[in-house]
Amino acid sequence: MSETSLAISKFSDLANPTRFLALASRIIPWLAGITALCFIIGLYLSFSTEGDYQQGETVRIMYVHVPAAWLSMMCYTIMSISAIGTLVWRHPLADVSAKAAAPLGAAFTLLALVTGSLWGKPMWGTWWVWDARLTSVFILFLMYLGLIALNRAMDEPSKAARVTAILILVGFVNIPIIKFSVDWWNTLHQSASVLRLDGPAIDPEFLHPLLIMAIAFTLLFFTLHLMAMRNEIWRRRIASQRRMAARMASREE
Amino acid sequence: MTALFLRDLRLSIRAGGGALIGILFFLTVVAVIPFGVGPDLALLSRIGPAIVWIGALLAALLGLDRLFQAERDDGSLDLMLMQETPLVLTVFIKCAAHWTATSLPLVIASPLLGLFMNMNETAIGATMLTLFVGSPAITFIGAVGAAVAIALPRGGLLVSVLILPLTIPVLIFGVSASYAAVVGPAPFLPPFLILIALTLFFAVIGPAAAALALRNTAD
Amino acid sequence: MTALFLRDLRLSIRAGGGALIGILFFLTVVAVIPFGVGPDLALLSRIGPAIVWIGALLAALLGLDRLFQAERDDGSLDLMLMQETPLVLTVFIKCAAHWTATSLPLVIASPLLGLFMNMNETAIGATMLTLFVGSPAITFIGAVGAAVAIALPRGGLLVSVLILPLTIPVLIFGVSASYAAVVGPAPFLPPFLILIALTLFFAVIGPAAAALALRNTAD
Amino acid sequence: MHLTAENLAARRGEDLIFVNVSFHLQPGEALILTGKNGSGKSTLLRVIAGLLRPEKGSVTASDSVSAGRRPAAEASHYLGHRNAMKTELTVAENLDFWRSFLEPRKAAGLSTEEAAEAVGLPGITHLPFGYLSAGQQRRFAFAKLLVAYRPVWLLDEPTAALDTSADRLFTELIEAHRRKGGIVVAATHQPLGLEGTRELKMTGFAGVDQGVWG
Amino acid sequence: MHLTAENLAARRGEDLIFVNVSFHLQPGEALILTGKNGSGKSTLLRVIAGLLRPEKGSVTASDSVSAGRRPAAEASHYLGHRNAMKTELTVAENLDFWRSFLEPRKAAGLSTEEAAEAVGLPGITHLPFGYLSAGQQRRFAFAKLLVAYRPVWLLDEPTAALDTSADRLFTELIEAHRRKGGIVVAATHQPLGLEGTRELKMTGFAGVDQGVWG
Amino acid sequence: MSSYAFYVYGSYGFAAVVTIAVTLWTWTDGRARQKELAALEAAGIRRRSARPKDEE
Ligand code: HEM
Ligand SMILES: Nc1ncnc2c1ncn2[C@@H]1O[C@H](COP(=O)(O)OP(=O)(O)OP(=O)(O)O)[C@@H](O)[C@H]1O
Ligand SMILES: Nc1ncnc2c1ncn2[C@@H]1O[C@H](COP(=O)(O)OP(=O)(O)OP(=O)(O)O)[C@@H](O)[C@H]1O
Ligand SMILES: [Mg+2]
Ligand SMILES: [Mg+2]
Repeated sequence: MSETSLAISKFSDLANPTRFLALASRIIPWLAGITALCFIIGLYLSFSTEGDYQQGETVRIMYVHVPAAWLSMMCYTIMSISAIGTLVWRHPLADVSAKAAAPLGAAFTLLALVTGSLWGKPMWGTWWVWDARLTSVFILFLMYLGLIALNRAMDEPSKAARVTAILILVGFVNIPIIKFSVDWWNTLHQSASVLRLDGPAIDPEFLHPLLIMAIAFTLLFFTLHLMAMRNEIWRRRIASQRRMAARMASREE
Repeated sequence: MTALFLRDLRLSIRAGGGALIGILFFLTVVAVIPFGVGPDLALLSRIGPAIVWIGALLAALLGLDRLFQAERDDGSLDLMLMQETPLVLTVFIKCAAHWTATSLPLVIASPLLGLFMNMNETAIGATMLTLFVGSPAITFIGAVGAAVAIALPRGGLLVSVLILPLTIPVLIFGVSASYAAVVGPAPFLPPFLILIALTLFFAVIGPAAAALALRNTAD
Repeated sequence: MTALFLRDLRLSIRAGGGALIGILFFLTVVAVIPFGVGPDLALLSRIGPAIVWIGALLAALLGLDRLFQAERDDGSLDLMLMQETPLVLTVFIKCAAHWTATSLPLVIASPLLGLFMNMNETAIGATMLTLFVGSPAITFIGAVGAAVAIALPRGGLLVSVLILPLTIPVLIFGVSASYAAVVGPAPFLPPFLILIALTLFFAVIGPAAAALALRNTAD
Repeated sequence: MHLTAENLAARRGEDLIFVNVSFHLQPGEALILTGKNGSGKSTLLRVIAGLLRPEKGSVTASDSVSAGRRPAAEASHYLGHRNAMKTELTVAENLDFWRSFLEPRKAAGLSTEEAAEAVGLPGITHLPFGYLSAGQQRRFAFAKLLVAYRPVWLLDEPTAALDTSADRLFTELIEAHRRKGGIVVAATHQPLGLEGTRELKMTGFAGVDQGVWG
Repeated sequence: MHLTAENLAARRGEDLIFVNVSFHLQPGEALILTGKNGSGKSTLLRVIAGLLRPEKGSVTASDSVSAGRRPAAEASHYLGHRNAMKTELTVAENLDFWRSFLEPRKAAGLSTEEAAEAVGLPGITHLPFGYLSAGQQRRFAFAKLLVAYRPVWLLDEPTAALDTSADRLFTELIEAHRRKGGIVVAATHQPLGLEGTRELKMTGFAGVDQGVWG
Repeated sequence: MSSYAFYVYGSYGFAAVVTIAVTLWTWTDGRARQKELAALEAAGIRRRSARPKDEE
């Protein structure tokens, strides 16, 4: 008992909110800078490379669509890891991380959905089909919204975080479904050609801009996530100080 | 009375997001359907109006049974029964608030679902219109059930036997009006007018019956 | 533990009428679809298993959100949380009772619906079997939502939103197993085995997550 | 305000709980119902409040002895075992709702903050009702009687779950109400410390009534 | 049975309700919690019952001073503000359920009819629980403690809604439990009339804790 | 580019809108929080750890 509590206190020492804030304010400008740089290179590459002989110019949509789709899944994974942090170590920063990631995840999922639709119209001739990949991403989007709503519905932050964490973890079953839906059901959608065990099966001509854009989007995600976490910590600090002030005022009367 | 309307609305919204949740729920239901029937767009657009109506029915039923039960459990119902304001009016307002909080968002969201189900503009418009006109009837019918449920402590069975069959005509005329608007050959107006008549009928009968049941429950 | 099972069963039979609501809702769904699809019998029998599955899924949602809420409201949940018996077991038993009271009747009623939908004997048998095997998974998933619901002022829709997506795999394999049995060419066994696996998986995960949620929402 | 009960009899399930209960209360009078558990105190209060149909007899309220009579329910506040407040809403929202529901014309009631102060809990009306302790909840349930004016108060064990200071507070509020000409009917197990009250001792079970079947 | 609380602190919402509560109860001892409304009595009971996670500290029960300790919850009966009985079921069904749920091995508890007799209400166990008066409901909620044996009783205002004869009855039941070596922790506003009890006065609000965010 | 320009630019445009919106939202939220903190600071409410030692 005493040993675990010691470990927890050390762990939380390493990452207590105040330290986190100091660290974040040092990292964020650098991260933002690198993100911008990556976007410039990535955008340049994605418009200067050749079109595909089959898909023509529309292949350029890939450079936004695929990173957004990857991020929508990665974001959920990060939320799940945070959820474990909340439930197992009861670490307050994990609460904050999961809460801050949800809107970002929703945004990237929306991006994947819309760019996918925009790609689908010229390629498949329709904006939307109810195939397994597309629907499971749509479900992911709904789950993000549901989790945001759930977290908002409770006004005690730590309880809200714990309850939401449980559903985040249970909902994680959706991620493998998205990832492997193309293998399990034959669908219109492409099967994996970059993230596969036997190495990417894609022309380097497309791979390079794709990878750079993926890196750019990932960095953007981390920048925004850090900023949102910082905002959330501030928000809680403000709430706690307001309460303090109210108590002190009522004491002095 | 506005106070009651606002309170009930606020209570449903407190669940977090309120109207948005209703829409989200509806979206989820509709997103689940293709997994069952398969991705065949032609089929989907054909069963579209029926699915939208069933979704609306489900959304209205979820939570409807607690309409008066919650008031009874915390004692508020006692105070409502004691008032000079006619009980029918109170029931009517509660129904209106329930409809506004759960069914109205669905009506508003239904075009979006129509798009997902690959319905064309006419079908979407017709479904939205019939839903708007017909869904209050479901709430009013449900209110009778909710009132009877608290009148008979063990009346759960009776409620469902009474209520769900009554909603079937509403559903049938709603769905067939939507179809009439799209595929013909049957005209749109007759079922639509019947739907309106049903709603008006239940708007009178529902609260009156519910009020009667509530008066007789009190114990 | 049998005591808990029997009590819950008795409660739903006495007060809830849960089973009947479910069956009637189920019937309503099945009654309305033909209006959407039209009198095309071949089509009806084709989408039959899917409709039966979707109906069962939606019917299971009705009343599921009160699974723990009712226990919380009268204080019984407190006593259950204090016991030495693992909470997971308590949750499991409650799920089992709920399934017996609400989903089992649906399973039993499903052949009737199959007849309505003009399905042949194999299809009916396959649907009933998959429903029997798969529907517990829905209850177990729903239990997680019900446990989370007690932290919310009003559970209702939000819970369903969070729960429905998780039931999709169950729906997919349930429906595809039913189809496989009828039309082929895909074999029946693989999806059926996956369905069993899903039920077993959620029978472990669901009560565990629900117990975790109950422990964390107590106040 | 006069409250008159004539020949009341009430039934719970199949048993008659009381028969031949009559009383007449003048302005400022208080009637205390006592008796064992299950003796019919709550039943009588619910009959007066119009929530239970009496087996026989009637309860009426009138502005003066000669004036027109109307059902007592409409002139009464009823504070039952349950608090009639929503746990999801804040105290202020609850009280505001009851004020406008009970008294659409906004007449003689206190404001929410004043009522909260009167029951000794100022400054926490912004909390959700469900966050309060049992005694605090009971106090705010009582505050409901203050936000809208009704001449007759029907109180069912008003002081359950209250601490001693709140007991005194309630007694004073009730006395103030009586001084303004209000009538109080209260069921209680503990002496409320009111002055000059009348007492009605309920005895429970007044016989199985054979009814029409006998 | 020994009940030990060490350095308990608990939080409700964001406020600390109490800090540094420690006590050690020997077999047969009773601890009475007193204090104003909202001072934290129910909160402390719920912490002991394991229903609220303490902010700091722990509560344990052990068979003797040296024996292995276990969470107090498992050795305890908890009688809260709510009765934990289903109104749709009869009293007998309710009690039977709790007997077999709380004590699967059917050991030291009374039978349903004996328990009903002990709380002074024999012969009405066939009625649905919802048909009883407030005080009768409370008595049967108490009967739950008798149908299954637990050494520690945690009682939150056990005598709310009870008449005086039932008050005495409860006092005797509690005393009998103590004589058999049981421990009682009770929150109450009215003196329970127990002998040789210890008292813990709750004061409420032990400060806003800035927590990790400050 | 020709006929597909709409889809390509549409997706890039939408991506730009979404990312910029999210970034702006996060940033303005942060600014608002910082302002509130400053206001609290100005009102004399300070964090325990930020308080000078002699005050304790
Ligand atoms: C709304 C519609 C769409 C959605 C929701 C969607 C979703 C996704 C997701 C989640 C991934 C990541 C998969 C993984 O990492 O394994 C992905 C990758 C991909 N998508 Fe889409 N997609 C959509 C439409 C399209 C369309 C129309 C095309 C092109 C015809 C397309 C082409 C691709 C390609 C090439 C990949 C990369 C696969 C890889 O290399 O691993 N997608 N999409
Ligand atoms: N769920 C909750 N969330 C937040 N605060 C709460 C909650 N429940 C109680 N509180 C607060 O905690 C404090 C202590 O409440 P508690 O119920 O322990 O008081 P108590 O001593 O039992 O009072 P009473 O005599 O009225 O029963 C109160 O000020 C109350 O407002
Ligand atoms: N809903 C009901 N159906 C049938 N009988 C009932 C019902 N409610 C109460 N009773 C019976 O009516 C009798 C009177 O109950 P009542 O609630 O009036 O008692 P009371 O005097 O208020 O008791 P207490 O002091 O316990 O509150 C009791 O014997 C009870 O069993
Ligand atoms: Mg009573
Ligand atoms: Mg208390």
